Amino acid sequence: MSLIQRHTAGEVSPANGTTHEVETTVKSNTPVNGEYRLLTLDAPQSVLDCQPGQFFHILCPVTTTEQPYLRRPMSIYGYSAEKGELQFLYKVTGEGTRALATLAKGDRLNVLGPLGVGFTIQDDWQNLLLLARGVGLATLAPLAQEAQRLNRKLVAICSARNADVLMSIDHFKSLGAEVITVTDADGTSDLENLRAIIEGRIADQGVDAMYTCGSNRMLKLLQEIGATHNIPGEIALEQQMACGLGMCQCCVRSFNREGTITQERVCREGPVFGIEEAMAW
Amino acid sequence: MSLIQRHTAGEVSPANGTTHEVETTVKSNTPVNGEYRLLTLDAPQSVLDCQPGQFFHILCPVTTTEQPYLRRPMSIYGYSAEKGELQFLYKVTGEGTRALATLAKGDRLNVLGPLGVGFTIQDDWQNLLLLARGVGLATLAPLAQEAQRLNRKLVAICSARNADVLMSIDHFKSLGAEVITVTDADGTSDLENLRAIIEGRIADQGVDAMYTCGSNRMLKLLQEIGATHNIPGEIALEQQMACGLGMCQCCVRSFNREGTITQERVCREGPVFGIEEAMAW
Amino acid sequence: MVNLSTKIGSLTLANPIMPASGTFSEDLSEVLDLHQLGAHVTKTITAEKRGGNPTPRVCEVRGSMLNSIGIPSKGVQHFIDNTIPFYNAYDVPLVVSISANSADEFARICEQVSVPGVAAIEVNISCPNIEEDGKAFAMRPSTTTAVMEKLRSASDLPLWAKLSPNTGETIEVALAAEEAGADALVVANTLLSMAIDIHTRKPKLGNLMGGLSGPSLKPIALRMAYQCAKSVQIPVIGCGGISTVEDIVEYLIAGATAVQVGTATFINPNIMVTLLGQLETYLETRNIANLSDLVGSVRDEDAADAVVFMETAP
Amino acid sequence: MVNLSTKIGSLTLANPIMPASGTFSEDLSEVLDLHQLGAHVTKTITAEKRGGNPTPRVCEVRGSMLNSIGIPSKGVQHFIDNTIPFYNAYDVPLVVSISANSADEFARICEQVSVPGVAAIEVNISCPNIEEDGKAFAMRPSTTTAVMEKLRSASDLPLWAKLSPNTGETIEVALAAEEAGADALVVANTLLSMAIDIHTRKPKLGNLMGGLSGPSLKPIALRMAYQCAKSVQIPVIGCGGISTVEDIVEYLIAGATAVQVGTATFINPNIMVTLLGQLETYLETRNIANLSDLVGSVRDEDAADAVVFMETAP
Ligand SMILES: Cc1cc2nc3c(=O)[nH]c(=O)nc-3n(C[C@H](O)[C@H](O)[C@H](O)COP(=O)(O)OP(=O)(O)OC[C@H]3O[C@@H](n4cnc5c(N)ncnc54)[C@H](O)[C@@H]3O)c2cc1C
Ligand SMILES: Cc1cc2nc3c(=O)[nH]c(=O)nc-3n(C[C@H](O)[C@H](O)[C@H](O)COP(=O)(O)OP(=O)(O)OC[C@H]3O[C@@H](n4cnc5c(N)ncnc54)[C@H](O)[C@@H]3O)c2cc1C
Ligand SMILES: Cc1cc2nc3c(=O)[nH]c(=O)nc-3n(C[C@H](O)[C@H](O)[C@H](O)COP(=O)(O)O)c2cc1C
Ligand SMILES: Cc1cc2nc3c(=O)[nH]c(=O)nc-3n(C[C@H](O)[C@H](O)[C@H](O)COP(=O)(O)O)c2cc1C
Ligand code: FES
Ligand code: FES
Repeated sequence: MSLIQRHTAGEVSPANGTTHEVETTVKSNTPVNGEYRLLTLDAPQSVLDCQPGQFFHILCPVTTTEQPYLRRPMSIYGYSAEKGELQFLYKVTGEGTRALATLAKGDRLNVLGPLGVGFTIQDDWQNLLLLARGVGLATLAPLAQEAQRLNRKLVAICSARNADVLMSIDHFKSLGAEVITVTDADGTSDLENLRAIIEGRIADQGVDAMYTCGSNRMLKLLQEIGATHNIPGEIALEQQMACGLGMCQCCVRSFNREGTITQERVCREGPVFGIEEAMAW
Repeated sequence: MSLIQRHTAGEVSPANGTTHEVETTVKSNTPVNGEYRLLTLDAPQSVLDCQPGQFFHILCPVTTTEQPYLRRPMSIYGYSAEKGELQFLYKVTGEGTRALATLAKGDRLNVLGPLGVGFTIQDDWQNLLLLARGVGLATLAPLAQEAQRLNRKLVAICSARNADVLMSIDHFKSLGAEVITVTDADGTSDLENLRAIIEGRIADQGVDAMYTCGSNRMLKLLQEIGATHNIPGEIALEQQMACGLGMCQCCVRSFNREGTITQERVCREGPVFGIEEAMAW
Repeated sequence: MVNLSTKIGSLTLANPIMPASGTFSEDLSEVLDLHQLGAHVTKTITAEKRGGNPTPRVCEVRGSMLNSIGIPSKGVQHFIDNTIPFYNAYDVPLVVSISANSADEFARICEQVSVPGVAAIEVNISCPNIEEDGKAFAMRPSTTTAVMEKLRSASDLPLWAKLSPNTGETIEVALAAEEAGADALVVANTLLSMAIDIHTRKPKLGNLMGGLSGPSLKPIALRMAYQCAKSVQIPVIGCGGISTVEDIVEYLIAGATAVQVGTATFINPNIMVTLLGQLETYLETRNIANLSDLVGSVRDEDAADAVVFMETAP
Repeated sequence: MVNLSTKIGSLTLANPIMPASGTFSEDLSEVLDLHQLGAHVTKTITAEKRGGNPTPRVCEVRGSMLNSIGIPSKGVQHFIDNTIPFYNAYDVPLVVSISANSADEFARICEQVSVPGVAAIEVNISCPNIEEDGKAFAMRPSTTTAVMEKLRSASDLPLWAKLSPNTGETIEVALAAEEAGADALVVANTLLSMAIDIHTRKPKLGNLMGGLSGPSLKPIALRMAYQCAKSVQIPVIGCGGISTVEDIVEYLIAGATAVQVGTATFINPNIMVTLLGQLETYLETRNIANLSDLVGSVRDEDAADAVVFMETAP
């Protein structure tokens, strides 16, 4: 039985008709550490009615050396209708993100969004737990903002290779989240320690819902813990995308829905799915 | 009989092995009028041993809106080994030149050259006449520099739609050339007036050689005058180019060489050819 | 006011711009006003439910993309119950794309989708013919004839045959389709291609190979559209790499009476409507009163007899 | 120190990078040290003198180019007297590309260029066969067999058959060439394409259509190189759209034992030497001792049986 009531393919209407292809202006595009950059855009109101977990599909610039063609999906890291601002936290990996990294204040950037179905925070979920590593922080960060708005308790377990590349700790703290950091360097990021930390939270404060992003290891861990303690959870998934809108059917993943394997589009039925239905890959 | 001794396909060795693909740096790139821009590059010595009439093959930048692929041929407008400087005067027409127009001081630009066979000034040619219109000025301008260096007399007949788009008058004057301007607006640029001006020069001061560029009309005019008065002349021609080096054979034009029609590569045997052998198109 | 309407046989479209099959769905209505399109062309469906190909199903190549989606399909009944009613809310001709692995199956689904609310059927004959050697119907004139004849007897609706750029016999296949009763040709589908991830040494597509679409395909599909327009009497609908109004004008001049826009919609979801506005402006500023004045206006007199021998271009 | 040498049948090349026919000539020695290339491949010549096609002979398309040069040729004697001696000053294998309009003429010129100083003959069978229906020899297995058999008996030198991407029968043609005695396959030539100037409404090429080369061709030619390497035992030389070291590695992984670089040399005349340096660094940093360790190392196990059915990719 599905623990969380989710949209099914038939009744999806993501972004409530608020998806737009718009031109934005770069406010800043600054390195966060050696690998990650934070991009802040001046964006029109039409695209700022966002949900945590939704994403934008970004048309990266073309330069003499970098010529990305398809758009690149990026989770919303921050959004503020008041400030007219949209933020992305991205890792420079290939052609598209290298091109993004060349953007300077005042440059224009075409973005499409907000897209997809974001995270759920049900009314009776008071104690939230999120488990993030690497770029997953970008996806999970707005959940802290929403938790604060809804007056819920949030503990963020942030994992990284070492302390230098731990990101967004202050961001989470400023949004009232409790932060637990674990790193490979300290030997605190292994699965068994994570399990112990989470089990401890469940025993002490209680956990009503768990959120994570990306990794197979974390998915399996939270699936096990969730099944044992009957705690629902959600995961944001990634897949290669072309259209981002649900048209091309390239971004499917398999889900186990009450014993049947179905294929759902990450861009449309997702990117956020129930932890119990997601399948390790 | 060919009036000027020219290279034939077999014995060509243009640029004396001085052709290089080099990175240059933009010094300035300023509008000359509504249509033309002057690009000044900081260029290495290796490519500054130029002849008037030679050209460079330019790798235009790629931007989000302009994505030229092939190089673009551009006549050398100015070159100075002392200043380490190379100049191009170009008309913004299509994708490549629009991309060139985006270059700003400090940007890098890859150029290949110098290429092709330039103009000849034989030892006994004292009185030179050049007839230029539009972008032809870019090609013919360095001839004035060379004439000054060799201490020859040069009259430059500059033609344009109207006085606003007449270019390089001061440039020619500063190089000691006498300048005659004709414009469509004044009704002075028609062929018959040009013929009268040139015939007048021949009668008064004498003309030892005539140079022009590009247009069919001017080619025919100078062919007629040259044949009548037995005055040699040269013309710089254009053709679509891919390699610019003589490899692809795409840039051929037909020439009438002693009664036989031959095809020569504009990039390699040209771009400068004898006026008497060039064929109207 | 220019007249943008265009005729595809018995069908009149308000304008020549429509989506390409597989690059369009109901979902685009979130971004774009679907009323403005010349036609709605649906993703190819098959009779049976199908899962589609393994992921990754797309990858990027220099300035274009490859896909190998594999026609996942909810089956024809789901389509009739859900998709047709959705589009019938719009006053725009609905074109249904179908496919099958054998000529008989193909005819069957053709009959099944010949229902009210469908204006034309696009037959995607670029899929493998499993009764023969696995090559797509559209690879050869003989298999094209065979399948098109069965399709023709299965439906009275206009049939648009979608050709494949993988064939070496474009003109022969086009003539075969016309002869067997196609009402229009859609030129063309994607071109079989490959990309390998040099780090993992695995093919970038789960299915190993996939179809090239986007700007790289344009000069090839344009050549095919031109060859077809010169060879057949039925209308040709140009498709392949269109992303600017100049691209559309080029196809029209080459002889296409309408065009389909595919991959460009992935890059700019609004592009079909943007292009429509630009096309109108283009015609207006050049005092071209009717779109049809542009169609087939290519000035190829000089070179006309070279065409026959230009099977290859060394 | 990595071992960059590669074997094409009986011929060993110092490295796998050579120019593509028609994109290279003596003139490049002005810019580049020709000693550094794995082989020298000359522009296709024909027996008789030929003028070539009308201008414009090239045009640009999005990110690539079309050409229709048309094999202007000074004739075989001029070639033997001038071109062969020029290249013989270099200690680099010379590969001579030839063509003809009939199988017998083809065999004749093949014999004529089988002279000392020539290491291999590349047979450009992508040219029209005027004795048949004007389609290029390489369009069909039957015509490929016919011409290759005649060529085989005309020379003892290694014969490299250059395939065309215009065929719908890549694998069949490759097998026919191998069967008839080809020593290697060069995959591939340019793909028939078109571009129209929308202002003049004239085709952008004097010859109406021409061949696509450059990055747009890469995914197509790579797919063909892969298909050929899987199907034949003789070496495959990859050609089409190579402009980066990653492109070369991709072709090698797909199964090519060497590569030809064409259009990229027009963009960066130094590129072949640049790529050679980058390839060496690539192998070094990955501890790959021999180039041959890369060749054919594609990890296609998962999908291997999909290949057969992937004649098209809808
Ligand atoms: C819903 C969603 C949200 C994402 N949010 C973020 C984010 O907030 N911050 C961040 O740094 N990254 C995020 N990613 C991953 C990001 O999309 C890729 O890192 C990016 O596309 C890489 O592009 P590239 O050109 O730099 O790399 P390349 O490796 O050169 O990309 C080649 C192709 O693969 C695709 N691709 C590569 N990696 C991924 C991936 N992980 N998921 C999907 N497609 C991929 C690219 O889009 C492109 O089409 C997200 C992905 C998805 C699906
Ligand atoms: C030897 C030579 C010297 C030249 N010198 C100058 C100069 O000093 N200043 C100047 O403004 N222009 C000069 N030109 C013309 C210049 O090369 C073209 O204007 C330019 O290539 C146009 O490129 P584009 O992308 O802006 O235009 P587009 O029209 O978009 O170009 C499309 C294609 O056509 C080619 N092309 C277009 N016009 C010409 C042309 N007239 N000759 C050859 N190829 C062309 C381009 O190179 C490109 O490949 C010269 C041309 C040649 C052959
Ligand atoms: C993701 C994707 C899916 C496609 N699916 C189909 C399909 O189901 N049926 C079909 O006939 N063509 C399909 N095509 C091909 C397109 O309809 C079109 O012929 C091709 O993409 C070329 O046009 P373009 O370059 O404008 O995209 C698909 C193309 C893409 C990119
Ligand atoms: C201008 C030009 C001329 C060519 N001439 C020939 C030729 O004479 N013979 C031949 O077999 N291929 C010829 N080709 C094809 C190339 O050898 C090569 O197969 C093709 O360009 C694909 O490689 P590329 O994308 O690296 O250019 C020519 C290509 C170009 C661009
Ligand atoms: S990316 Fe096209 S359906 Fe998801
Ligand atoms: S441009 Fe290649 S030969 Fe002249």
